[in-house]
Amino acid sequence: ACGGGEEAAPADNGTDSAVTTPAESGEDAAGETPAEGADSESAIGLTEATDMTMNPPGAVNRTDSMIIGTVAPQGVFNPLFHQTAYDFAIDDNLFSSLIKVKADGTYENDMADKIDISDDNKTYTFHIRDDAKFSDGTPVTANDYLFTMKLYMDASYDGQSDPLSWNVVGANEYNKGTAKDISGIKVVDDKTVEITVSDYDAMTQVNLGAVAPLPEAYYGKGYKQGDLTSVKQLNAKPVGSGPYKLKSYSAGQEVDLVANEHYYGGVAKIPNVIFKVTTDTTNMAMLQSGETDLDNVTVNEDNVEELKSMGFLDVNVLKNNGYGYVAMNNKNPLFSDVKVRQALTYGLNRAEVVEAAYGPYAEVINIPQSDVSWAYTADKINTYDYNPDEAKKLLDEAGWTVGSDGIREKDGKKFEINFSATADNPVVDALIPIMTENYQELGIKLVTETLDFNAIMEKKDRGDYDMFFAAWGLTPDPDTTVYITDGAQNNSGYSNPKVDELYAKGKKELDLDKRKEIYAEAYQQINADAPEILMYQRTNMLAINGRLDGWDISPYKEYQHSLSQVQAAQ
Amino acid sequence: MQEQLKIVKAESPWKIAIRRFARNRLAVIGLVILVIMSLICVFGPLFSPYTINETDVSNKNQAPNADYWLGTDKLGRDILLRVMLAGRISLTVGLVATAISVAIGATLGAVAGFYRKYADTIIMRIADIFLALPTLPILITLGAILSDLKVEPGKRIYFLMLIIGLLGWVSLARLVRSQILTLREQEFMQATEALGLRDNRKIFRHLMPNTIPIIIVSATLGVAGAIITESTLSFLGLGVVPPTPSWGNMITAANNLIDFRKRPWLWIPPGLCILITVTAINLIGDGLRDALDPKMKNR
Amino acid sequence: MAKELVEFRNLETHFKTSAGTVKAVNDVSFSIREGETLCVVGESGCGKSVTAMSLMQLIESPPGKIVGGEIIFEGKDLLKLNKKEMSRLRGNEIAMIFQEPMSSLNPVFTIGKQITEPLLYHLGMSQKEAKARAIELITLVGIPRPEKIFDSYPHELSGGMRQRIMIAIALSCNPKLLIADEPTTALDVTIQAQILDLMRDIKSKMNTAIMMITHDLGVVAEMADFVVVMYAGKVIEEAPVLELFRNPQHPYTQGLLKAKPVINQRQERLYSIPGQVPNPVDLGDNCHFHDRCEFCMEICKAKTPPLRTHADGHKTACWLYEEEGQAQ
Amino acid sequence: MSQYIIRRLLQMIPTLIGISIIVFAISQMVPGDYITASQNPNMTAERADQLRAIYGLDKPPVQQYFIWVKNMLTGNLGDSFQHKMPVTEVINTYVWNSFIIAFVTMILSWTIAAFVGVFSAQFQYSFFDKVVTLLVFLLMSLPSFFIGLLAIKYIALDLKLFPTGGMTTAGLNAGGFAYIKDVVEHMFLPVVVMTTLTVGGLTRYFRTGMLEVIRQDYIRTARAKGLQERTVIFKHAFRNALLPAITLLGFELPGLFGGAMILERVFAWPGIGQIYLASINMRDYPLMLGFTMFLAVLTLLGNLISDILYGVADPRIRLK
Amino acid sequence: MSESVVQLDKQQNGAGGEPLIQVDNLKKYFPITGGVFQRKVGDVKAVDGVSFTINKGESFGLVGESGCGKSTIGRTLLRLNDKTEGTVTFEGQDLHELSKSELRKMRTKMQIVFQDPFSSLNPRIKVGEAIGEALVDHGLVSRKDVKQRVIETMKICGLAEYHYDRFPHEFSGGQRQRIGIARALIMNPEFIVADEPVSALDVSIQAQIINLMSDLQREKQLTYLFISHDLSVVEHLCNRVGVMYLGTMMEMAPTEELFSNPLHPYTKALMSAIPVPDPTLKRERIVLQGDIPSPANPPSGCKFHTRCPMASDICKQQVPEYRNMGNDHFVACHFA
Ligand SMILES: Nc1ncnc2c1ncn2[C@@H]1O[C@H](COP(=O)(O)OP(=O)(O)OP(=O)(O)O)[C@@H](O)[C@H]1O
Ligand SMILES: Nc1ncnc2c1ncn2[C@@H]1O[C@H](COP(=O)(O)OP(=O)(O)OP(=O)(O)O)[C@@H](O)[C@H]1O
Ligand SMILES: [Mg+2]
Ligand SMILES: [Mg+2]
Repeated sequence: ACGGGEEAAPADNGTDSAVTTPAESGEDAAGETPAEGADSESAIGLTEATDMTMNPPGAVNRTDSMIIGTVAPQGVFNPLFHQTAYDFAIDDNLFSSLIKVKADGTYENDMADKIDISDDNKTYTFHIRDDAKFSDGTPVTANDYLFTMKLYMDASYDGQSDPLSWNVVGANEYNKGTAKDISGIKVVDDKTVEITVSDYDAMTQVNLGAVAPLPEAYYGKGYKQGDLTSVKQLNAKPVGSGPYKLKSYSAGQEVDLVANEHYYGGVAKIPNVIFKVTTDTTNMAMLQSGETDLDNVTVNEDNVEELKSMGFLDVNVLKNNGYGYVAMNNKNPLFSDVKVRQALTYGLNRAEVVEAAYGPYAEVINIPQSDVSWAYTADKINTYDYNPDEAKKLLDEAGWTVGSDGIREKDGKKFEINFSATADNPVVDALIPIMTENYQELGIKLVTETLDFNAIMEKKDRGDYDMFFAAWGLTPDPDTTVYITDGAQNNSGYSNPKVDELYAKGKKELDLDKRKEIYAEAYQQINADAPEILMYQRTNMLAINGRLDGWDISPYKEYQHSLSQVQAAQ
Repeated sequence: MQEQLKIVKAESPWKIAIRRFARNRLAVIGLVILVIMSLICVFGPLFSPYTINETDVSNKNQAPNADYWLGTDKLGRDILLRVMLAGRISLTVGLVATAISVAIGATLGAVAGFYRKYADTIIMRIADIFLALPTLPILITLGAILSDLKVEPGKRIYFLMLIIGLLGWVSLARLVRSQILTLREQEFMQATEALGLRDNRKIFRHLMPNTIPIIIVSATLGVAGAIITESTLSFLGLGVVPPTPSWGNMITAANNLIDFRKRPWLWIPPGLCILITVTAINLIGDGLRDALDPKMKNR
Repeated sequence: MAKELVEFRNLETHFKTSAGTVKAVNDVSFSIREGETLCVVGESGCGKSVTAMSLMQLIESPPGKIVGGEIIFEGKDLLKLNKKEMSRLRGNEIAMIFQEPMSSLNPVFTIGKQITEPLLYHLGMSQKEAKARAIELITLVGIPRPEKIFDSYPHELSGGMRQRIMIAIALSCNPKLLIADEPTTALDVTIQAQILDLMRDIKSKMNTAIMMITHDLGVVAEMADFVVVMYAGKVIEEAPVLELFRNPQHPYTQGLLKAKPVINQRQERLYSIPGQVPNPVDLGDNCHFHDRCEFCMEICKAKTPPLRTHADGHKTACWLYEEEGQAQ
Repeated sequence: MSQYIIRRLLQMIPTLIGISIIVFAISQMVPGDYITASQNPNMTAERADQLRAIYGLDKPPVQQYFIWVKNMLTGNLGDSFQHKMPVTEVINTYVWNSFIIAFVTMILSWTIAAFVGVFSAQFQYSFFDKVVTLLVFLLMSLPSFFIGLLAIKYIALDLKLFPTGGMTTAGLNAGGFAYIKDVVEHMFLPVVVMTTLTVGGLTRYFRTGMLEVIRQDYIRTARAKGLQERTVIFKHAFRNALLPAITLLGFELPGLFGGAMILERVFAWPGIGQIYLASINMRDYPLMLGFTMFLAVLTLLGNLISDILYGVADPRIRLK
Repeated sequence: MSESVVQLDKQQNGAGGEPLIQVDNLKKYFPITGGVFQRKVGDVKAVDGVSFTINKGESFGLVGESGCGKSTIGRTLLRLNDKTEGTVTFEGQDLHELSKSELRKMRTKMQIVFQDPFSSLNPRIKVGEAIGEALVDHGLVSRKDVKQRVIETMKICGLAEYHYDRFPHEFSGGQRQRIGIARALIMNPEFIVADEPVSALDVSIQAQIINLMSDLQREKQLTYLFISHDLSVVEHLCNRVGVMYLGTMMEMAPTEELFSNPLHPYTKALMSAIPVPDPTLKRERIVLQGDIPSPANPPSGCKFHTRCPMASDICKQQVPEYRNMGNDHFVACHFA
């Protein structure tokens, strides 16, 4: 979990789970809110443009193109290697894969028109559409898929994915160089490929299907097993099968795309798309002047109001796919007692922190899942509303008694917590003073510090911390290693065999309804154990010029997935 | 008056400088401003009805009014109180850090310029290294180390001052050195050699006073720089910890166009405080320079 | 008699110091005629340089200030000229050789550059002409290897060489008035003689007037047409050179002439005027020389003696030659 | 002199070795590495180890250091982890964008500072001097991004005189003069802001330098030559006041190529500053170390140049 | 104030006997540089093989053409410059071999009065301090007594107490020169290099200073190297005089001997050029012909031959031997 901003960390080609974020500056600045904060429901969602006459002429006249404001891409235009969400958004339009995400977080077929899964769930046969072509006009073949998988399995592959974890048969041998081919991938014919895995889970189909085939004829020219240099050299000159192709790229400035006339999904309605680099200081101004048609803007009441007042913008406030939390080191004797953890959750006025930091644009959460996910549940979930009395009671029960100086102590040890957080973050700004005060009331001394994000993460990895604040990004699938014993992302040392069991089961289960139940139970367990103090789920804001229609946007399906369907009014 | 020599009490050059300084109206004004600012920052909060951890979201972002003279911030905290508390930090950091870098920079620069050869080579190469080192990674590392050593956050401010001081000496050292390089070739330095004066007297009494003007400029710029640098360092665990305010982080908190436009009370007070401090220090500096400048007697 | 070129009328130049006002030049009047060499002599610190600097209007202000009087140059009061008019005169019509040659040359420019500057500026010469002329000037003042010196920096020259460079600069534009503040102190006698010849030469060819400040009575004797003796900011005696040497009237002048060691007349001790120059701050209204004067009278302590003509062209400010003094 | 230069160039070798060791050591001590910093979700420990092996991060630090140095000597700074391309290419892509504004800024700010500083000195304590002083301090009292915001608000948004950010107009397919014009327009704001920020301090240095000089005897001589006040001040006095300026000029060399981290971000200028910052935050060591060494070399050269220039500006200085 | 100087018995200021300073074949070349990289293109041979001895209690006069290297000798003698070649022995010790701290101790014994009084004063240090600081720095006088000492010395040198707190730029040229003299005298040195110490002084003060110098010499066995252009002063003060031309010693003799019987043509020319303070008297002057040669490229043979009225072929080819003509009269001329 985490990484340079939730936006900055791309979910691994559509799969996988959570991303911890140094809830960083991208999301900062709290809003001015009416004290009631009651209208939170109305704050989230789409507000349509009210007065298209105010649309600046620059934007109105731009009928055959749209300009998208973005944080600077790094120019890695290859789905194997891209690192940032901004490259990712562009690559999504340059390359297409066998399946794609839907607005509700589930997947549908894209370049594959059929997927066969064997009964043991270990063999997957993808049937590639007949009309699937690369932008140079050559057809996409099963061989290209195989070639792409070889690149993934190559020993020098250093991209974001962990292809060996897909358990493709023969992948390890290829990786080690002991085999020239991946035995588990069989090219049945030009358009059919069959993949065998040694072990499966709910994500296997997504992992394999989200691969975007690269044309072997183009990328394979200089490739030798064990050395991807020649492939990387083509990062700036991509050839893919997406709705657009790259026209030009000038680093740090803009990326120009032009419609791919060979796109199997139909030629994009707006032929030119320009990704233009903006920053949080300039993005609103550029939307206003019509220099951009679409941009992400930090959510807060000032900004929302400002954008709405422009009249010609559709303002989408979408739930962010992630949540903020205060981690407690469960291995630390201070927090090993569940009563203490619960007490600390009860004893913190989370609502006030969230209100101060985000106003109506974030909500307190009690399970580690987005409320728009299919896996979400509110059933039998304790909301831990602020209750200092309850907290004190729990602490007393846990044996922490108030000492002469007002600080609780147990076995001669004072209750003192070292708390680390990243700075320049609206939540931290509000959290630290409120938390200090709240815990003081409980008789707990909080020692706070602000640190570089990586420094906190290193403390986390060493287990040398009491408490820190961070955020997780979520992927569409609820599977995660955050709460399983010794999970890759289990920061806190939390361990509950029941939870382990449930996650293992959920991962293997392919039936959605059954999975729902499994995860609901897991969330109830976690909720009761309070391994961390869950804080909030915030929102993102996307402002789009009202002249553009045809979007299909949700927290799971980002704007870039519907670019080719969008059309300009008139 | 022939016989009896009047024994005039020897007045040290500093005393004379102070006397002249006192006659420099602007310099005195600068000093008075600085003292008043410090007093307000030290004692002002004692009279404030609010406390530092007190947040009151229902009162957030209020414009200056009878209850909150300078308005409130986005957590509903009293800006006036925060500005005063911030002053304690920022003034100390600005002054101490600058004092450190000036002391190191001026001394090393003078020594390098005076001795040249090995001393120059060694000091200037160290300076080169200091200049060439990337500060950010170092600061991140130091922040992490302090955190690992569990240095109390309140005490990190001392490290902070030291660090800002240590990072700032190089340019002054080179500036001073360049001046010393010409000064040392002048005949009055041959005269000191002929008199067999000790090196430290040559350096500190003869050469340094001639570099005072540049030191003063550097110091004035340094104070402002240190105050603002502090705010960036707290991000790395080196500076102050929120909710403790500093002028720098109060301004940085208002880093968007809307705050800038709609809520000037968030940034004008701390900005103004820095401005006043810097101006006061410059007035003092100018006064000091004039006091030490033989040709500026009667201004 | 030739026309008056410069006339100082009641010039007063003061310096403000922490101790008080130094009246460095205190009511000084005298004049220089065209083509005449006027020597100013006097006690060190009596205001000779300041008088000259006042004429050039190069008194550093603050702390110095010309507080009164007029300096008439060719009928115009220099003190009333604006900056531009004054700078057109300087270097061109009035040139000055400063007393301290080392600090008066800009350390970062080559000698050549500093000599050619006025040539380029006032005479509108081309770079090449100016260089040729500069080299000529350097040779003229008796410095060897003029081409090399042209490219040298001041610190590479000996004291005497720098002084000669200053002389070369001053002579470069053939000024109407040359102010020479101790121009030959750092020069050996052969070169001094050469320079003095040079000055005399220019004087006769161009009818240049020279105001020469010097301590060397030999030089005075050789060069001067007219001598002004100053003491503590005031002119105390002025006379044609022969008259002055033959018949010095003021006791100070007499003392000066006595103090000079003369070659081949070795004495055990040199004569020196006893006592000290008075503190220039808040000088009283009296004869400033009174406490060193062997003829001091009551009136000397009480009243300033007027500068009055006693013989042909010979003025003295001393009560000894006044009726009031005689009376005592 | 040439001997001095050669010796100084030779001295650069140990200095650079020292810098490389320290910088490398720091990179080892900074918490986290590229693997942890990129925070790949669900990265297994095995995958992390694989990546570390690919990047050579698993080797002992000393060995890593020597590999790095060895490559560097052959002109190979390695591949950027983030950009997946050679570091030299990354630098080359962005550094010129930074250079162009830094260069224009330098020219502007030095010219302005020289004039303003000189006039402030000449008319010390005049109204002009006081206004300039106050203005300089005003600019010093606000962080740079703030000045940037101010410029965007008033010049770009309200007056609409210049574009708010970026380096070119999106989708502009112009070449030649139109392109240059477009870039110049986009440059305007960042250059103005950077100039206002640098000009203040410089002005102070020029002012003090001049104050020292204008009372010297040789200035009197220059006046006595009848030179115009302008010549006296700008030629005779100025040259003598140059030493601090030369020192500062030496610092400008790395500055020209170093990029301005904060302002590039504010103005969405595609410069190296942001890229460098990101390389630090992402622990992209090849890029971070490579660029640091690049700047280090420039720093050393800059200081060497200023040391040489001292002697040119003031012939009395003898460096040994 | 001159009364305060004690007059001792009028012992002839003769050579005391034992040598205090021995200069042997001293050379000092300054590099001439050219081009952008300031490469060395030659040497200015400012001092080119000069030898002489100064005895304790003696004053040795050094005269010669301006730029002939007198000040350079003075400075190199005191190791304010590095030498190029030769040795300088002071009280039996080679000054150029001393360590820094030894040299520093030695400094109290030898002082210099600089030719240019203004530039040898630090503009930011008040003259009172400038005069007294070395006393304090060497621990010769306690900090609180120093002011009194300084004021005494200033008075002896014709400065007044009120000058104590002034800065150098507030003085007239002559006053500055006196500051320089006071600064040297206050140290009570054994040896003083006086580089044109009285050139900027009016004759009365000049007389006062010279009297003071000879009094001190008698009183304290002070030794002087007296560099001056004013031959009458040299004649008055010095026991022996050396005449230099273009970096070399041309003639050296006891004062009376030299002035009554100058042997070298250059010396004769010098003598004839002395201006006489009598406007009625016009003396016959030996005018030196020819260009003044450059110390970077001195003429062959006798350096003076280009301007010598008596020069013949031998002078162009052969360097004249520096010979003792009896009476301690040394001269380097083929025709002496
Ligand atoms: N800047 C100044 N501030 C204060 N006093 C000054 C200043 N400049 C000169 N004086 C005083 O003015 C008086 C006259 O000085 P001036 O230089 O004219 O003397 P002078 O006659 O040229 O003497 P000398 O022959 O020694 O050069 C001196 O007493 C000197 O101390
Ligand atoms: N730093 C230097 N660099 C180059 N040449 C120098 C330097 N100092 C002195 N010289 C040269 O050395 C020669 C002797 O200089 P020096 O100052 O000893 O002469 P001097 O005999 O004292 O003359 P003066 O009587 O004019 O003072 C001169 O030709 C001068 O140009
Ligand atoms: Mg004078
Ligand atoms: Mg000399």
